[in-house]
Amino acid sequence: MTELRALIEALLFVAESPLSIDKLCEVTEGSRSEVREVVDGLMEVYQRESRGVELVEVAGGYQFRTPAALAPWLRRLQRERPQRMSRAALETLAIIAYRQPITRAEVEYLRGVDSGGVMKTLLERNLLRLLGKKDVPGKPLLYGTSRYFLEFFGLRELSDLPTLKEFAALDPELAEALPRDPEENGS
Amino acid sequence: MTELRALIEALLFVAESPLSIDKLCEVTEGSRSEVREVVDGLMEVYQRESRGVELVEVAGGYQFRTPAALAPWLRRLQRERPQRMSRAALETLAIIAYRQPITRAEVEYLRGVDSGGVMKTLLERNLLRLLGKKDVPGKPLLYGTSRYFLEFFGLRELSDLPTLKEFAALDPELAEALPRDPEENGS
Amino acid sequence: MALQIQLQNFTGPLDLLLHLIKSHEMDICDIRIFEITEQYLTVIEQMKQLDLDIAGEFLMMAATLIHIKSRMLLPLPDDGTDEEEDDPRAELVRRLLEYQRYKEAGQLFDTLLRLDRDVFVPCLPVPVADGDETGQEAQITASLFQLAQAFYEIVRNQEKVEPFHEVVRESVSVADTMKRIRSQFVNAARLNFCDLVESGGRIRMVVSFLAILELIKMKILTVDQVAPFGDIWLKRLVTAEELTGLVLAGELGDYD
Repeated sequence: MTELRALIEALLFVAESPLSIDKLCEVTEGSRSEVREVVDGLMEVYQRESRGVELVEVAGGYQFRTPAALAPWLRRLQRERPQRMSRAALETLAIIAYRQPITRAEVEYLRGVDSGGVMKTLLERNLLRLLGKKDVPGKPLLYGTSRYFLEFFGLRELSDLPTLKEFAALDPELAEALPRDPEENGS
Repeated sequence: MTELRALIEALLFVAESPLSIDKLCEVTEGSRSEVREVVDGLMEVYQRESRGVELVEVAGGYQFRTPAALAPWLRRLQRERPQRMSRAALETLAIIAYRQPITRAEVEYLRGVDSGGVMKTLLERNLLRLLGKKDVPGKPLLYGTSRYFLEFFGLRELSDLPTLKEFAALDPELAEALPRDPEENGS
Repeated sequence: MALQIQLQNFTGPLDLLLHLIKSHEMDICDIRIFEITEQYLTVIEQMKQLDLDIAGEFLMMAATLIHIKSRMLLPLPDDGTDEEEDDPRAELVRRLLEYQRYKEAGQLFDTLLRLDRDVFVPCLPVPVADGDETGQEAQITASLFQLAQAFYEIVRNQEKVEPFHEVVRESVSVADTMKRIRSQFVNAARLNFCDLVESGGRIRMVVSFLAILELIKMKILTVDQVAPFGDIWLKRLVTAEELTGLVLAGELGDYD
């Protein structure tokens, strides 16, 4: 019984969505009454001990959830958790890093979409900086990466960026898609 | 104290990756000693009661994980089979883990075979990371293991790696040519 | 001795060599080079006869073995230099020992408790952020690999797309794209917007965007963006079963 209990507890913790009694019976090969007893027992224990999680019945199943009272603290963790950089930002940053100094129009040509918003955010985040104006009609602004950019990616200098050639060489099949450099050597 | 305990328990349950004592102090505004006491207490309780989850120290922090004994049952919930790791991938990962920072050419010398494809897959699976460039002609990229690598294999830190069979005396040249301290880099 | 050897079972020539040494009960530090070279070449020859591709590394090792063998035939210079240094096998032995060490380490790694295979991490719903956030910007992360990868893909797509730019005009229908998106949502409740929008030309991008809008209008999907800078997520509002049963516009007509 303790084994079934540990198993059901584990299942309820790792499942992505609430688990019904039926589902629990199916996975544990336990009888309905056993399973129900364990679930009721777990609900009761977690309730009584005023813990960091409680077992609740929801959407036709059971799921562990954090008590509502703790939500403000948990959101704090959520807020501080670094978010993965969006693909648009990553693409824009990559183009600017490898092709600087570069104008917004050039970035947009390469990406095929408007990039003004992303570039503005990257500037605000201090990953980009303005490098002056390009000497062509309209004098568009030139963008490049900042010192903080180097720090962010743990680079000592810009030339530490992986070269495309080396990157492509990781994938022998894809390497063929890149323009060949006559000096290139295999290894 | 019970409140802090419930909060820390909840934080550890909702966090996506292991939380360090520092992080827990920051979010809970608790003192180091309080937080540590709660964490130790939680570890002890979950251990003793042979529960569905246990609190373990991993990748520089703490995380709830299911006991290995339950794995065969829990796998039944998985939609996809866990990704297999080929022997080539394990071998490559081992070399990089023990010899980091290391270049691709060095990995290939040790394995005797082209390893670009394997290394790219490991990078994509976030088990490896780029560590900049080696200060030798050609400036090749340097590779090392990521923080996720520790999580993936349940290691507290790199020095937790199983010790290699020693026979360093037999290859003084290699030992000199390649840095061999696995602790050399943190995250 | 009938050797049933498949090169693809070996991670490389060192792996194969190690296997031959073990199966002939030799000491790595004192390889019987003539015997092992012969064995190695036999394996390669068998593979050739079966017309199988042999990776260059295996052939290179064959050359190395033959080279060592020929040097073994030469008399050792009798000038009192260190015997170890002059042993033509020394370098190979060193590599084999080193390789064996990592091969074993790799096997050991396989026995460690692995995430999502041996141990699992709880998956609890996180309380959703309320409206009045402090406006404080979330930290962002990205790896150097991801940055290089992003640029690499752009360059690659440019080269793939540009030459055909004016020649081929693909017809991509909104209905087909909706079907594609629908099938992606059968196994996932939530997907990243960027992953749904097809790359490879403006038309494809626009069409997938239209398809997504259509699905949102039909209340099948909903949009969610946590932070101003963050990814845009699309969530399925119906169950996977409902989704599969759904008949999309245009689907009745062109069904067989």
